[in-house]
Amino acid sequence: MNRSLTVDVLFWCFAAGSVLTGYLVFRTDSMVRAAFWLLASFVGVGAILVLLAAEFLGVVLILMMAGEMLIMAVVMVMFMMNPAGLNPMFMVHQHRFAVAAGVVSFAGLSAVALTVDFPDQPVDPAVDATAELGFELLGDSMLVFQTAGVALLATMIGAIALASRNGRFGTADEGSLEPALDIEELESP
Amino acid sequence: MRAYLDPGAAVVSVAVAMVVGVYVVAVIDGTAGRLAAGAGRSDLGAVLLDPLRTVALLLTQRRRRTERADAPGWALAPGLLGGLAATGLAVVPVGPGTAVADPSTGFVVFATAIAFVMIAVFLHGWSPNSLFPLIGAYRYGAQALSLQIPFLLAMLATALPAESLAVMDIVEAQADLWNVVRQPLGLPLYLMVGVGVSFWGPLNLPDGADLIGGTSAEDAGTDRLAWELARAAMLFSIAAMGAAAFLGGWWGPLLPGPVWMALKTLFLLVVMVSSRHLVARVRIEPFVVACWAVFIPLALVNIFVSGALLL
Amino acid sequence: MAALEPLGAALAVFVFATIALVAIRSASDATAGVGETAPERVPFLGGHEPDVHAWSRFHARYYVMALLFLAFDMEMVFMYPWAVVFVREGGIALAEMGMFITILLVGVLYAWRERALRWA
Amino acid sequence: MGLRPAVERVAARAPVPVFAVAGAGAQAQVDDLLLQPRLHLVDSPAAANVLLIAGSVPAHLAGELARLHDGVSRPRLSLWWSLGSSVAPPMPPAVEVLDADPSVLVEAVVDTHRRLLFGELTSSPPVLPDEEPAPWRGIGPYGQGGTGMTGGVPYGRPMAEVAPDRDGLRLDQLTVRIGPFFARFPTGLVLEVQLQGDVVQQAHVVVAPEGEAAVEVDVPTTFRDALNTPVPVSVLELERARSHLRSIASALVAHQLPSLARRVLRFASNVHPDQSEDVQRLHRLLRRSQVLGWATKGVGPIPSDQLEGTATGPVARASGVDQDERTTDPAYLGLGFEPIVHDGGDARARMAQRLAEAGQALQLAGRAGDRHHDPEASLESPRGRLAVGDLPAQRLLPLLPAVLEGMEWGDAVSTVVSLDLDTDEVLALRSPDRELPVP
Amino acid sequence: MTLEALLVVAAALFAVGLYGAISQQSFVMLMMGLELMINGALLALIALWAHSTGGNPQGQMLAIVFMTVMAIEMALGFALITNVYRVRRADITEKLRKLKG
Repeated sequence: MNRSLTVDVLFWCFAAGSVLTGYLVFRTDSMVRAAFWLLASFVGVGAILVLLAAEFLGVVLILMMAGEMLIMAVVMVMFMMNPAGLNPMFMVHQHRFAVAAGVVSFAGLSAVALTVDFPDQPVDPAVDATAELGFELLGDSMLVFQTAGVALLATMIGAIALASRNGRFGTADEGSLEPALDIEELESP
Repeated sequence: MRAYLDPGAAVVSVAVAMVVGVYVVAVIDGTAGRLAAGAGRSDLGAVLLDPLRTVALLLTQRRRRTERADAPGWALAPGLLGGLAATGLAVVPVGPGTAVADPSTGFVVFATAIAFVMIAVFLHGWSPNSLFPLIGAYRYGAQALSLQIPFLLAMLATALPAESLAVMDIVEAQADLWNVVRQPLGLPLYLMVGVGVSFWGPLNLPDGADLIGGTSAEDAGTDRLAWELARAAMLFSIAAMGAAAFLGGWWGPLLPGPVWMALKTLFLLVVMVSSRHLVARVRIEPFVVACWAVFIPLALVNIFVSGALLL
Repeated sequence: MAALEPLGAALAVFVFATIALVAIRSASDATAGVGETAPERVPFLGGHEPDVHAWSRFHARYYVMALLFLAFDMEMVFMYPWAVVFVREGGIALAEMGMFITILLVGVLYAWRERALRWA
Repeated sequence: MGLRPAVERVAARAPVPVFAVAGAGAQAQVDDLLLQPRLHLVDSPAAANVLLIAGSVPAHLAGELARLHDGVSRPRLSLWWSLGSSVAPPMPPAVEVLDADPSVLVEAVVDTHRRLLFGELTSSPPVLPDEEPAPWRGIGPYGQGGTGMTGGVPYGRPMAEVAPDRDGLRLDQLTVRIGPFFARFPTGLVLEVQLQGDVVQQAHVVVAPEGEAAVEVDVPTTFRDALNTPVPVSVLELERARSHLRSIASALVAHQLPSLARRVLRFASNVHPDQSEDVQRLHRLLRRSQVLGWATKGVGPIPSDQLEGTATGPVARASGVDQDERTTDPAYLGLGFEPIVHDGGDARARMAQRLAEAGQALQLAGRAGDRHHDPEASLESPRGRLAVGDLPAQRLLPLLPAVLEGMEWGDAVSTVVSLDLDTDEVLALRSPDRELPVP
Repeated sequence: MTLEALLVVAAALFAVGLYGAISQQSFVMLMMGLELMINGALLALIALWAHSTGGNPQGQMLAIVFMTVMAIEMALGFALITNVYRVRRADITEKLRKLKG
């Protein structure tokens, strides 16, 4: 098997895999599975990025997503009723509208992709993309880099202040409402 | 051009290395256990053969599943852990220009394999739908999330002198001076975190004794076998990477490179494996705090000091 | 796309090892048989039966630490390319990353001070 | 020769995975099995092939024992090590070993396992009927037994309910009864625990309802004999040292150091009076391994004011309560006995206390000569004051709920282990008639 | 592996994510939809970077920014969910709307 064919086969496997697993996220009852399907979808995209010569970005995307999706699973299990899907459920609203929006956006974006004539300037495979990114980070995009640091700091402080109970302003749930006791009848498929 | 083997040869060589590595882990563990117990050293036969006999025994034990278990998840977890260990091992070069796979982002690939261990362990503990495995799974979540950043940082420091993320280049850059000398903080941090990532000994919190086996409490027969094999393989590949990243890989006088590599890996394995017989289980909550408040700052100090010395 | 082959080899190793261990896992089905009765499937709690499923809205006590991790872990994405060019860029690289990390460490310090790393 | 017989022949020579249940009068013998290289003591029945029932297990644990038996992996057999008990276990065992010699037991276990593998013995069938915990098949909209979002009994069990918690999040609370065969607890101890996540919200000890009868433990031990007959002080003190060392060994197992536990057990089984320096060495070893360090520091603190009029013995002295029956015991007069007291009151202090007392006991045993403890005088057992109808465990168990509240599960286990509860006493407290079957 | 094929795959991921984000009732599932949309956008970005910009490093920089945005979105999203759950005991969007009045 020649090389470009191998790359094509791998690409279509990863592409089909990531779209399929992305769809399965919304079709599984178990929250843990949903999070790990999403992780699989990201892994597929990461692999495609590697095929596209963005080797570092692809691998690092997969690396980052492992931790993020574990946290996703942990948080989903905390805040979803019936997190393991022991009772199958279908918690959706505006379902028809959502399907329509999905189809329309796919059609529209695909049409753009197929009709617009993008410039043909392939990346030079000999260039060390990771080093280029490093120079970019420390050179032209230095401000973006430092801004990201500040944004991350703000996120950390904001997240801690929001999520932990014992802030310096007293407990967070003071004067909180009683739980909504009625569980609405949910739409069945 | 980066070194690599074609897929068939890669699979065979990693499989052989893993089988040997897992067996060596079991033998070291048996020896260290007997030494720590102060028992006689004469039963060499038992040390060498008991691991193989236990494999046979687990093959005769019937597996079981629990009520309403997540069967695919349970099946996948040990496979995933073993696959990650194998991938980690594959990117470690054994000699100049000799590696199963030496991608230019080998370091990141290894880090990714390590990061996915938490997915494997979480899946393994979640799947049986049983209390103790579940607690173990969540505990490993806390442990792995706190360990990951010190781990990545300790490893990253070794990439500074090499100016590359390829493991081969990192070993090449240690021709004159091993990273263990250049960055004395790095190796202890790496080993501590390595023991934690492969949940061994004092950091075996997900499969701990207080959880009567934790994530593997409901495992019987080959379920348990696959999980233990994968765990030992993970320990082995972490030791191999430690030897490459900190102990100069194949560099060494007289002996050929791969032999040096094997000796250094063995040394790190002895250190990591025997921790199981020397140090008590740590408590998860203070450990998480220590990771963030002590180990991350230490790892950063390590990076910046060794970076400043490079300039 | 010069460097795809090594990653291909690593991928092959991953796939093979995963399949091999999944195969080992069911290797005993032939020798030891399969199947169990309902009481044999009960999760072990020391003799008593569980009253409810263990799968529940599990109160992970470290959720605040997890959020901290989400933000702090991003620094690794920046640090990898930085490490590659560090020697070539010299002092400026040290200074810029030092500033970035110092900013992030303030977040960790804040979390530590708020006792957000402890079990909730 | 086919592959399967070959595998079985090799497997027959492996250390046999045993789940051991220590019944009344068998705790020390079961602990010592850790020293047998041909047995592999496991914590979870799924990992075991042999269920070893040692001593006498009271009939009221029949249901739990049956469930434990069914949890053991196939091929499995149960084996009873009588240890002088005449009361057969509530579940008839396949093999009985009457000899108290551990090497005979090991032979029997290995042989049983070998014959099991070779098909000479058949794997014991499940004891409990093959019934789902609740009927669920075909019930509900999906046939899974559940209704709505969280209702019904999907797959036979209901789902957990939410409950308030200290951090203000109302998440699911799991109420579980852990024991009586939980490997880290003494046999018979059942903790009903309310868990949210891995934190114990509430715990209480399940004991038999208060009966009229006082708690009787007839299982003979050196200290229980001393309630009735004069026993040499040197024997008592050696036994005290042994008991403390065993307690430390089980704490070492709970802290994942079984190899060091083997070392301590070997020390305990050969202990003699001129070894108090070895105790010092052991202390250094435990400090280095952090068992007497961050593994137990600050875990399970019991303030001394909680102990007024309740606990005695090492648990109380580790919290700074200067109380020891030996100070008033005439047999100890002139031996230079001074109670050892630690402060801190946490698991580390309790372990250090026992270790120090073990060393002191060895010294006392060396100096005691032919003094005898008078049955009329009050008796300090290794776990505190012992009298007829007044058991140390009876005073220690009520401490658990308050201590365990809000604790992470691993710390909770360390705390229970650090209390060093006596199996015989716990079993007796659990018995409906507050008595143990006479062994 | 043409640019068109890549962009169609990216569009498919984006569309699935959009469907999820609109249709799901619970906050966390909604966030999963958002994540998938960012995933598609990331793929499109790198596809364009590789095929049409000649490997301009700013494209990679933008991808990193995307990842950072994803992490920030998740951290703040989860923190908000925790807070809303604690204060209002609401875990699906409708409940929040109901409780507003």
